[in-house]
Amino acid sequence: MVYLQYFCAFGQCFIGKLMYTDTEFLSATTTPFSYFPIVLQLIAALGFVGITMLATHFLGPKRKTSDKLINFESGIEQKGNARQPMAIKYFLTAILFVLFDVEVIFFYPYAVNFKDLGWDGFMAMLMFVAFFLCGFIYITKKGALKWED
Amino acid sequence: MTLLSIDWFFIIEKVLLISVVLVLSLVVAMYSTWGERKVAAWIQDRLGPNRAGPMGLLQPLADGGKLFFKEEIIPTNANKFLFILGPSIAMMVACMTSAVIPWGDTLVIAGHPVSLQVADVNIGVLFIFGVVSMGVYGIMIGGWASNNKYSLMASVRAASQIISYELPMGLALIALLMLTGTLSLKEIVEQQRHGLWNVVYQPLGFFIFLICAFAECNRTPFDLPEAENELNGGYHLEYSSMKLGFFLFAEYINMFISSALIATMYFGGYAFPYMDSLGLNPNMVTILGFLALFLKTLFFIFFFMWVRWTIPRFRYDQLMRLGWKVLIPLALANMLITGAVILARQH
Amino acid sequence: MNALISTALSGVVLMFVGLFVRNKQHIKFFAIAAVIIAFIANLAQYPSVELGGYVMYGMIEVTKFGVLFNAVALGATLLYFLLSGSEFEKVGEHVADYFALIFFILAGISLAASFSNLLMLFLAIEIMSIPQYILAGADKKNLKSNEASLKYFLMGAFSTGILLMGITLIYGAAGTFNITELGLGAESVHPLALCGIILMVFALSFKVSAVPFHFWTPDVYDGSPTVFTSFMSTVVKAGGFIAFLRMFHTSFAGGTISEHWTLILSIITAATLILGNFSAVFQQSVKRMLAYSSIAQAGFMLFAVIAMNNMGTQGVILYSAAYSIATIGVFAVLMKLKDYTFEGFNGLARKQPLLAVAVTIFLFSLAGIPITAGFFAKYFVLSAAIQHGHLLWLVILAVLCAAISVYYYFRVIIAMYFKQGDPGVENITGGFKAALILAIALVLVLGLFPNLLLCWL
Amino acid sequence: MPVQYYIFLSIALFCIGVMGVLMRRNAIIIFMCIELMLNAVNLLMVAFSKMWADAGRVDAGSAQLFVFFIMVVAAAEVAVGLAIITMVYRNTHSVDINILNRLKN
Amino acid sequence: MLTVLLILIPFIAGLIAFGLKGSGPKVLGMISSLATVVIAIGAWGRFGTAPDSLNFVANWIPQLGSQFRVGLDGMGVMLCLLTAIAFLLVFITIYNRNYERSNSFYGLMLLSQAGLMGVFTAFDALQFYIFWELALIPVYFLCSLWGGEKRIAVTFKFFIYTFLGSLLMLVGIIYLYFQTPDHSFSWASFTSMHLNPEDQKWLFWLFFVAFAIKMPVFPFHTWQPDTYEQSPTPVTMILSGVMVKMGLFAVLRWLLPVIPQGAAMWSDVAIVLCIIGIIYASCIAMVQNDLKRLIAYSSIAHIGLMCAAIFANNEQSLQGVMIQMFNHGINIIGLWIIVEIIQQRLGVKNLDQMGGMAQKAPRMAIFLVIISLANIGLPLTNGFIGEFLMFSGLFQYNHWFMAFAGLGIILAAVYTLGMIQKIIFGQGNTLTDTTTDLQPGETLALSLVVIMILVLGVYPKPMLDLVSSTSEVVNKLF
Repeated sequence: MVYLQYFCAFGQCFIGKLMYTDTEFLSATTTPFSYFPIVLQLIAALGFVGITMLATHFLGPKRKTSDKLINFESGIEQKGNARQPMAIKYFLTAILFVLFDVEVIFFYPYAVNFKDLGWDGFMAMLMFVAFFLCGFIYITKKGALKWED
Repeated sequence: MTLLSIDWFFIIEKVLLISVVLVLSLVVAMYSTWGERKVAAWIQDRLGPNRAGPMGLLQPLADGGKLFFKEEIIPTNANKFLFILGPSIAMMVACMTSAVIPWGDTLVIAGHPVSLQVADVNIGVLFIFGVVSMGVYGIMIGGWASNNKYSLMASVRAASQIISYELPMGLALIALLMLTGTLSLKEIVEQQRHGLWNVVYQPLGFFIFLICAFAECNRTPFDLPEAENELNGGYHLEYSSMKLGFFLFAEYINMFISSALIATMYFGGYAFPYMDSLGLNPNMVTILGFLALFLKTLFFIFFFMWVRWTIPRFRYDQLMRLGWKVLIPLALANMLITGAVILARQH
Repeated sequence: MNALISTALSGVVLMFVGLFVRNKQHIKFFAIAAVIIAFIANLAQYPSVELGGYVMYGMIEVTKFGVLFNAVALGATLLYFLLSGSEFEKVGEHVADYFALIFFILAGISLAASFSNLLMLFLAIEIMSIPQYILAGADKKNLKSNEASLKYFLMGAFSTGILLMGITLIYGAAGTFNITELGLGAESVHPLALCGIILMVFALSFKVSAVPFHFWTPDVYDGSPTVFTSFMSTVVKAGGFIAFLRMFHTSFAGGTISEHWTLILSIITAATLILGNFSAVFQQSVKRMLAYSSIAQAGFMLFAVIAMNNMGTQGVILYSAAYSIATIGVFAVLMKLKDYTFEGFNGLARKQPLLAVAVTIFLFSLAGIPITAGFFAKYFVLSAAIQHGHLLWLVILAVLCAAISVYYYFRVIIAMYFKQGDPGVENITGGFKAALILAIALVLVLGLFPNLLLCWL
Repeated sequence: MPVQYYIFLSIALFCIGVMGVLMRRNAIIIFMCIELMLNAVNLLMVAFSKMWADAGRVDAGSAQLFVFFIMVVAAAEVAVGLAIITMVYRNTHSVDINILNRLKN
Repeated sequence: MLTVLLILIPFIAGLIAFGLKGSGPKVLGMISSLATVVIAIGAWGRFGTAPDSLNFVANWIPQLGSQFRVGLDGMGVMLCLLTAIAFLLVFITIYNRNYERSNSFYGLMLLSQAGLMGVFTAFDALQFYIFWELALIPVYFLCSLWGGEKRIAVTFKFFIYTFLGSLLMLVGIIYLYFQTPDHSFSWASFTSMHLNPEDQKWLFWLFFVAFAIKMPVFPFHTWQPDTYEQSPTPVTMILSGVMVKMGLFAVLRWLLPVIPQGAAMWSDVAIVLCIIGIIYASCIAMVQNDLKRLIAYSSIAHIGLMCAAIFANNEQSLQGVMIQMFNHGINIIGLWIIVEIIQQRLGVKNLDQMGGMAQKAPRMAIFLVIISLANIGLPLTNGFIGEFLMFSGLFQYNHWFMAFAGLGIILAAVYTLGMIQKIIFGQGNTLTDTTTDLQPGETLALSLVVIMILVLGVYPKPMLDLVSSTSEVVNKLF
């Protein structure tokens, strides 16, 4: 029942708001509408990319031969599928990135509020960095970052 | 008739601005190729392009036109959809980054204030981060879709490299954020306008950021993904026509945007010394500010090229070691020292 | 709180120990020492909470109950290390990492025992779960282990998503994450919260493998390396229950709506009991039987959650202790055998009388036969349900299921004592025997004097 | 924008995620669907945070904090999950969960 | 303290026995059982002079309000005595046997004795439950380890039956516990609380099913013949001589006084079940060829009668039941001793293969006849007085019930005499010709049985005095 109400409200708001995009919303930096220009730019970029892609598709000549459509392997005959498992190192790097990157995420709100938090916050962050370093040293020692072998 | 209450002026203004920015990016990118060759020639003591137009100035146009009219080849083994998606994403991302960079202060045209920033969002830095990290998808998808061993290898390398250098980049930025206390690029510039440039406070941070910017743009000495002597041209090996063009363009646009970003964040952006004490018309100041930013950006683009023709390419393990074992600890230390110093000065 | 800190730090320390210490025996000793330290640190906190818990930043509430449960979990882990610590080496190379992961799980458990904020609940459950995904797949070359790991991961992550949606919807309705302020058992509940609660109950049921959210359990327990199954199906499961219990007793109790939750949960309980027990009957492998039996035992522990009374709280502590010790013991012996089927136990009583006696006593405890800890465990949870007043049908059902459980537990005893055979048994060390005797003693002592544990509450 | 929009969007995303988990057979896609669920939750959480902040609750920021934790945990899950999927792929050369039925008796 | 000793001695002896070798366990068992007999007799003496000294209370689980509370009333003394004597008789009978792993055998026997003693002395419901279970487990192992061919399945069935029953009882106990005003498990609290009749209605069944399985009463009896048949005979002696009394005892101690209205409501149903059991078991016994099964069925019939008498709810019948518990225990043990002897001599259980034993083993034949007659309840044997009291109690309750139950007596006479005839009279065959007569140990055991039969048959007063106080209490509370 409540959802039905929500649905109606949704419908009303949808019609109302989208039609009525006011300058007030558009110029303020704190509302979702401050992203509106970004949407415009996205549309522009999409349009540019799409049109160019289409244009080149029709502009270029088309003389397809089977040899031409084979993957280039320095002139020797193609062997097997390219999509083989890669060295696990790359994968490990990716995973480590994910892990460390989210730790970096935590620095952002801290950095923005850093002056208000003062030394207490700094100490907490120091602890956090210590854990960060623990992980970092651990993976280093484990040889996760060794590419030489 | 609610439609009429839309602020058409605002929209037109933004559309114009966006078009200008995009065209500017493209033109700068195009002429970067020319610049690159000229700089290379200059460094290597040769002439560089000089046939098309005066000083070869029409060379980029010729190159662009050629790309448009080249045959479009999609290998049979490739995944067609992804094959097209890859360069598209790369280009899209390159075009999106410029949205939050403040190209200048506010112009006043016919009583309307016109900001020279497409969108002043309060999380500008995060936006750039978010969009830039999308770039790796373009490369990865492109490399994967080609179904070519070299391409795949290159794209995996590129992905690894880009994400690896994103960490120190983020950490370096955090030190900057501690200083500025805001994520809005506009405010960062405004702060520098009234004080010293951030590079003074953050030399190490700037240095780390710069190195990471090189890596993010796959520029030499970190251009492993397209190391032609190892990988026959890298992730865009199978590409031709404008799809190849997109990859190349994207790289140059990225270089441009990176330079602009470095200038904005560390070198005062559109601010230039004494800009508020010259006593000029505000619009004039704004235009001068834009020019200042443009000059700074051009300098960094030049710097990119200068480095390219000066420093040899890293080996992959050296690259990764530099990223993980040198830059990350350095950036962390930079962050902590910055924090401690700021707090100490506060009291 | 001490337990949380000490286990988390121990985990980190053990990771590094693995880097610098090559001898696997030494790593084991490190782990044992660490768990003892954590145990003592945890108990050291007891005097400060004896007169009432204290709250930290509205996130964690340290209570006597939490401290006691941590003591049980840490004690059971200690026993587990003593009994099965040397089995870690057989799984793979990274022994120290396995130990470290177990310590992280323990940190999650101690968080689960003392959260007072939904954020901490979420973190507790995740900290408990994620290391388990890794442990389940620790035997990297074994396809069964791989599958267990993948299945566990996908299911676990899925249930996490559901849990989070539940939490979010509840937050949307209540505006707070503090479990004491949610008041989900009140006279009327916001419709958003209704959906949230149901999602949450489902997700938590998932984590404690209650029917019908149990389907991952047998496969995962069967596929995982046995030494980790032993831990996962005991201490960790108890940790899940403690989270469930805290959530239910603090937020869902009191008020007319709470009866509906009780009803939902009692249906889940009934299903868990019936399915767990009946499926266990048909298993051929003891390991798999124990997996199903853990589902069945979960049914009993759910009583403590439903009942929402003091008896239930005591019951879940006792049940955790009894169930953990007994199951860890059975698994420890199982790991010494070559053949995990029932036939593998044939004639064990002749060949290794001590092992046979130990298994018998542990199984008695699991079946709930007096003078073993399991009896009082069952006693308390059944009492809790009877005290609740409206659950007598469930109690009778539980009793019938307990009788069924005797069937499959006794199959092992029958195999050991009454059948002829020559079971392949690995070398039994004196230390193992001593630990086994310790476990037997614990089971019997708790079976005679449950108040030794409960007097702390 | 009213919070209902966000509720509907999130629920829709969440349901897409759930259906994906239940219907797809490729481990990676299931995994992506799970991430979709988590992101739906994140979105909703932030929306609710805003809602309660507008309603005058001073502690509404805690929901945004929650989102951070969800992200972190999701990252941890990604790390573990991808590792597991890779491991399975290396052993079976497939990530189809249907062929993983060895444990069923 | 005497009461505690009754439990402790067999318990400790049992534990020690596991560690002994050779004939050690045998001797230990003998000593321990003799000691328990002496203590039981001592307790009897004390009961006359200072009954309170038999009670012992110690704190156990204060949180639950459960105490270690043992004590003896008349019925308790009598049953403890029966238990002690039964084990003594068993140990005497099997003294010459050599069991494989005899240490375990004796250990388990003694442990089961400890459990039984605990059941009969418990005055705390939780403790009662625990001993109830504990008495069962050693028996389970005894049957499964030393029993007949089908022992594993059969004893398993037996175990699950009784375990299920006792779990139901546990539910009942917990429920009652919450009803007691002082949250205590003590017998006094249980009997003094006021339960509403609605609750009593279903609580009765929780308890009755548990006890009925143990006794066993139709239709819960199906485990019994199989188990008796498959168990090693010494264990069967304990099962049928003492363990089934646990059920009767429990009804008298924990059902009637605690749930009086429930019992009153359902007593007709219970009695009807019992009578069906009597007639059904007797009929099967008549056509039974297997000696052990025959006696098993006869036991069902007898227990059925006792159970029916309990629910007849008057003092006479209660008194009758109580002394019959003792007497039936003695008689049936006597019978089983003879069965054990026959089985050991002949190696078969089929009655058709027997005959003419009177010539070969005259002493045994005499014993058999006396015990059988006692079992039927002939005057001047101990069986008579109990049966007489029960029948008169049942008669007071309802004529028809008495009439049907009386049918059981007649049928009992038929199959018992038939059995005697088949065993000791008629033509001997090659198998029976090899039989030898009783050995000294066996003679001693049987003599003890027969002496008790005769003495109690002629002079039952001490027994009646012993149980009268208890039956009064039960009747009053009922």
